[in-house]
Amino acid sequence: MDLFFFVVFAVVAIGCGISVVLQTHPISSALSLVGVMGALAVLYLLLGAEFIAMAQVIVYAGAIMVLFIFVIMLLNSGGEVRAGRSVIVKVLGVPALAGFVVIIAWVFNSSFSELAQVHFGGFSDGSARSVGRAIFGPYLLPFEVTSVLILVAILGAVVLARKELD
Amino acid sequence: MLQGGGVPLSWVLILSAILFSLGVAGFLFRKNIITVFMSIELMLNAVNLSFVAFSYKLQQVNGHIFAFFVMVVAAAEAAVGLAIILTVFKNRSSLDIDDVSEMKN
Amino acid sequence: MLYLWLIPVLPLCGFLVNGLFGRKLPKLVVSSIAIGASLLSFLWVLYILKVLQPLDSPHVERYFTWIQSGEFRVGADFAVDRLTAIMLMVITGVGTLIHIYSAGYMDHDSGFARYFAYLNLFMFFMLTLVLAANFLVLFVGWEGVGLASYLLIGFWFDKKSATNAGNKAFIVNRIGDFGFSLAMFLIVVTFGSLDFGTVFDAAAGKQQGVLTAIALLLLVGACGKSAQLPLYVWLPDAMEGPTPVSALIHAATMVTAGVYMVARASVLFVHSGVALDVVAIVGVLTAAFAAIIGLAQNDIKKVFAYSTVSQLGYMFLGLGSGAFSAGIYHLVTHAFFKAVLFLGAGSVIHACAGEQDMRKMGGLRTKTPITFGCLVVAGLAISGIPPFSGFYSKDEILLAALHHAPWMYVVGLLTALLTAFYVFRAIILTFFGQYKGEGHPHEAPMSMTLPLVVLAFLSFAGGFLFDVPRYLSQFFPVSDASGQNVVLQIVAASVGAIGILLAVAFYLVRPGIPEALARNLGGFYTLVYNKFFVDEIYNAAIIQPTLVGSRTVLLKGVDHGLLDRTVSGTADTIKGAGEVFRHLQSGNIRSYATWVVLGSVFVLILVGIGMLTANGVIIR
Amino acid sequence: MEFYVISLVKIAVVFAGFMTTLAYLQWVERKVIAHVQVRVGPNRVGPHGLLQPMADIIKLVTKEGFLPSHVHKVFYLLAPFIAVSMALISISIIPFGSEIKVFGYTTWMQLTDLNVGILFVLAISSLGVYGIALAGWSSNNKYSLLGGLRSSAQMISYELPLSLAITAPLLIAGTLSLREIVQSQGGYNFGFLPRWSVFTGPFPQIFSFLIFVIAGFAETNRVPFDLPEAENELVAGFHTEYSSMEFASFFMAEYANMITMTCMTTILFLGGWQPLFPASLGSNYVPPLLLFFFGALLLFNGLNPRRKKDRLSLPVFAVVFFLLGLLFLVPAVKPILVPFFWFAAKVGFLLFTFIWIRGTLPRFRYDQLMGFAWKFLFPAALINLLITGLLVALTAK
Repeated sequence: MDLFFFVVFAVVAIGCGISVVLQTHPISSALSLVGVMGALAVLYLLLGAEFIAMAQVIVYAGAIMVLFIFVIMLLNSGGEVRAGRSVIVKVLGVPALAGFVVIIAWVFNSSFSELAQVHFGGFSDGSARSVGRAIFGPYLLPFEVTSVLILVAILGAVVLARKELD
Repeated sequence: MLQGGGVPLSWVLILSAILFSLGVAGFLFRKNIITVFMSIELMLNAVNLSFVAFSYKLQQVNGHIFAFFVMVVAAAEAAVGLAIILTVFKNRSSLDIDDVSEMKN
Repeated sequence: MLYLWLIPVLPLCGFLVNGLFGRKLPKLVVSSIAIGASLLSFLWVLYILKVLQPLDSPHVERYFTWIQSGEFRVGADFAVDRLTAIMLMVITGVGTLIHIYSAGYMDHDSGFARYFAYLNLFMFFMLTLVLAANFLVLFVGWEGVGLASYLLIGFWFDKKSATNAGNKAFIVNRIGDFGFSLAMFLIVVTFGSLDFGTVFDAAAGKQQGVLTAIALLLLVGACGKSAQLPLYVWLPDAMEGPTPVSALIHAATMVTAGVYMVARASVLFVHSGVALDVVAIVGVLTAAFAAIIGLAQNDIKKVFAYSTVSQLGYMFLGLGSGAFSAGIYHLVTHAFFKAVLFLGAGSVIHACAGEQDMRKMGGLRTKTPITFGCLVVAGLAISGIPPFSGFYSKDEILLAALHHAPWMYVVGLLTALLTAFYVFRAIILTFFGQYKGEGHPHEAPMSMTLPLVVLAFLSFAGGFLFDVPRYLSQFFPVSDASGQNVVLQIVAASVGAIGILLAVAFYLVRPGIPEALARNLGGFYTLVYNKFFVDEIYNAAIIQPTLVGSRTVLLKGVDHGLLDRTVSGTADTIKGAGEVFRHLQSGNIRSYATWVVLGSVFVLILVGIGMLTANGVIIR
Repeated sequence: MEFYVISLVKIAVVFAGFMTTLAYLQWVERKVIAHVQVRVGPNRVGPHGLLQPMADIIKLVTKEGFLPSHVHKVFYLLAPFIAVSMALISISIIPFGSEIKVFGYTTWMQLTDLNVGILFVLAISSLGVYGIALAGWSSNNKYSLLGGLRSSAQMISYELPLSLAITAPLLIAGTLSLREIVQSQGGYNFGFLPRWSVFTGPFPQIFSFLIFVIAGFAETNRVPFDLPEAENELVAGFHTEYSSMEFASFFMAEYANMITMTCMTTILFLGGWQPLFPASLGSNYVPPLLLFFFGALLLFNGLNPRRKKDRLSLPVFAVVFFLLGLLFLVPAVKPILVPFFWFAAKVGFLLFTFIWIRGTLPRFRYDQLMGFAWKFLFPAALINLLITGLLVALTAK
């Protein structure tokens, strides 16, 4: 059962990921990305990360990607022209990536014994309660710092947006 | 090899690797700033997946925390980055990443 | 938890408030904040001591780990034992009184808020110093008081001499602090900890050489802070600061930090007998030396400064001769009467509109009666006339000195004589005869006279009110000669009396004598008058060589020759490399990304190879 | 196996009930608005227009699905689907009542209970934005685009006060599972005052209740926040181009969102299925009595009717009501129906408020809307959260 779910959603994720890269129109890429995120959220549930799964949907799909789609709609620039890429990218990029995937797959396969199996419910500590305890316990300082980061980000966004007004 | 219909952890990690390299590919091959940006988000997601997978492997919640922080950072990044993209588009009505090359002599 | 941290933090708050907003606030608010802060911490001290009765074992509070590396841990820990208790009482009590005094003294000064901010800052660091439960925290306070004293000596920074004096104090103290830090390193190496408790418990086991080294290095620090030979030179110049500062920092509290530290580390000193002797010798020499110089000074504050130095020498003598409690005892009483002397001098100067030269004063007896009375009391106290406080402590010290080494006892007696002499010389020159200066001297305001009176009373009664030696008896092993020796007491008292009488004879009855003396032993007089040319000697022997050396060797040789050449050479190399590598800088983000990817793939390949060699499995 | 069967049955029941509610909610709305505006409202199809919804559905389904030439087809067709599905999903975790026994099977009147239920609802509702945004954009029409941008901006802005308002009662309940939240609101203070989080807790959640409801209005794009379909400015907003079934699905989505929102309000603030006063004071007899009363009323009106056909229809309704009331007295079904009645009563009241306000209030201006969200609701929710958290922390054992 777990395997079935995993395979299904892994395929979905990869498919959407590919279409993120291949779609010419930003909106399509954005929606495919949302698809990836949804699939990942399900996989998180499979891995017992309820809170993270929900946060994934709320934050990524619900907030960040909506922002993206917003901007895309506002600018409403059509699909991109496929032309002129830097030589290095063309020559080295693809083989490098292929090599990357292959090698890392091999590394993982050989370094993680087959015994390490993932079952649904195999990890029950991902509830909002335990995550919260962790965040407000050992990780309190980083958490506060990120809040500062967010504040800075907000200010920056406001400033940038204000600039275009006048 | 797959007793009990379980999923080998390595598969999850490989999935995250594939997604990551897809993100890299997008970053390399796309010219539209927004798409490039989205590819970065894709990479972040892939990393999150491996975080969560490892915290399943280690039976600790810490990985989740890292994923959480990654999301927060991604949110901040998206806010600022999109604002920048907006201004860029205002200044030179184009989203082609190669047009933004004043710094290049 | 008794919130020990409140004691230092209260003044700190005062410092922050006054330092940040003082300029905006009216003077009344500023002064009341500062005074209130130190008064509150005084009350808090009282409360804590009342709770901790009878304080047989030290009360330690650990707040947080400051430094942690492996086994070695330094915490921000405070501790209170009887020794600390005494210091706390003196610092906060006298400190509060001097705060009140300052409110009157500095009233017309423009830097009112700044002054009180510094004063509170000093209180904070001093309290940290005495509360510290390990050497490092003590060192923090140690450096902090150094800073505060620097700021306050150079308080009137528009006066060149003041800033110079501040720098001098700071630099001279550096030497001492250097010794102190070396001592701390040695302690860490030897004991693996800086906590007083652990160090002192383990001290017995260590061999003598190391302990001696540690103790001597500590002594160097103490000499710097407590103005002992040969590092005393900064203290007289420190009189450039406002007089209350001289009273608080350079007489009552900070300069006694060295004494406190030696007493605190008494275990180490005792275990290495040599160090203890060195302490005694340094002390007695300083005492005599400073006293002699004090004879010939005409600046009233300078006189008292040198007497401070010599009294500190006395304390060291007490410590060195094994009577630590006696040293602390003298520390307490000295805090009282020396504070009075300085504050009195302050109000005299206040009365004479900033005049400090005694030869231009005189006849103030009628004009400033209260000051006069207080100064006389303090004078009697410092001369060791029973039953004034100075008598008891001095007597204890002399007793210990006698048992330790008779010649020290003799020198101590002579010093006592001289002390009595020059103190009363100062008093007489100031208050008797007729007024030689211009302007209309007037008694100081209430806010200044009140602390004077209180402190005067303390310096009268302090001796038999607080029997410090008995309070510390279980803390320091009382030296075998604790029994009151009537003969010695009479001797000591009479010596003081003789000194006073001499002063009266010289300057009141037959004012001709001093000039005659000065003429007869002219060479010696000039020598003394110029403070044995110590500053000049230092200047010639240390400062000039240093300057010259750094100008020639360091600047020309090392800096220009070596460093610059290396730096520019590196720069050239890098430039050359840049010429090669700048072609990677295509300015195309995605080509950069490609390089990154290639790099990571390369790393991955390495990992893979590593795994092949490690046949297969990394994580299980 | 049994589990799957039960779940399927439950799904069927809930879905059917929900769909009917949707259809009739719209009928109710038209009726209520009509009476607010002193009209009669739909009364042709069936008695009192009771069959109007059916007629509408048939009309919408049988209409030609017209696809404009200038739209982005995929997204144009995807949008209504997203909208309606996101609106319907969150029903699956809403507890309509307490645990029940049917034919020996014990189960909950709830499809499933997630222990991150609230987050789930938030996530789904935040996904609902896509439907509208896509619809607005893919219609390739400036009115639609503006409407879509507006409404998605509005929904995102109002997500924050909404979430913050949710957080406060969560602090009191101490759980994210909807079922446990409702259970935590059981019991009564002083024997009669229910422990709903509006009334009790260390800090009564009345403010967050109001904030939540207001934000709910905005989330569902209802008057006074219905700028997306501000007729006088942008025709029909994001669904200008849509017709037939697609249009219907947007319509459904709006009403489904309304119901979800009211259900959430009930669960979070009004104690879900918990009765208004304890059974010891006879709360179990409220539903039958109410039904009997209305039945009697109908009967009376039926006996001396204002219009001719009422002579027939009203007594029939009366009989139906009486039967329902009797049903409430049957001990076998009583434990099933009574909690559900209370839940439904609260939801119904809230829905009525929605409609009522639509009949009453004028529309905001866009900048006013945003200003209201960011300058008033958001800080207010924050302060409320702060106070609540403080009190909870202080009163915690």
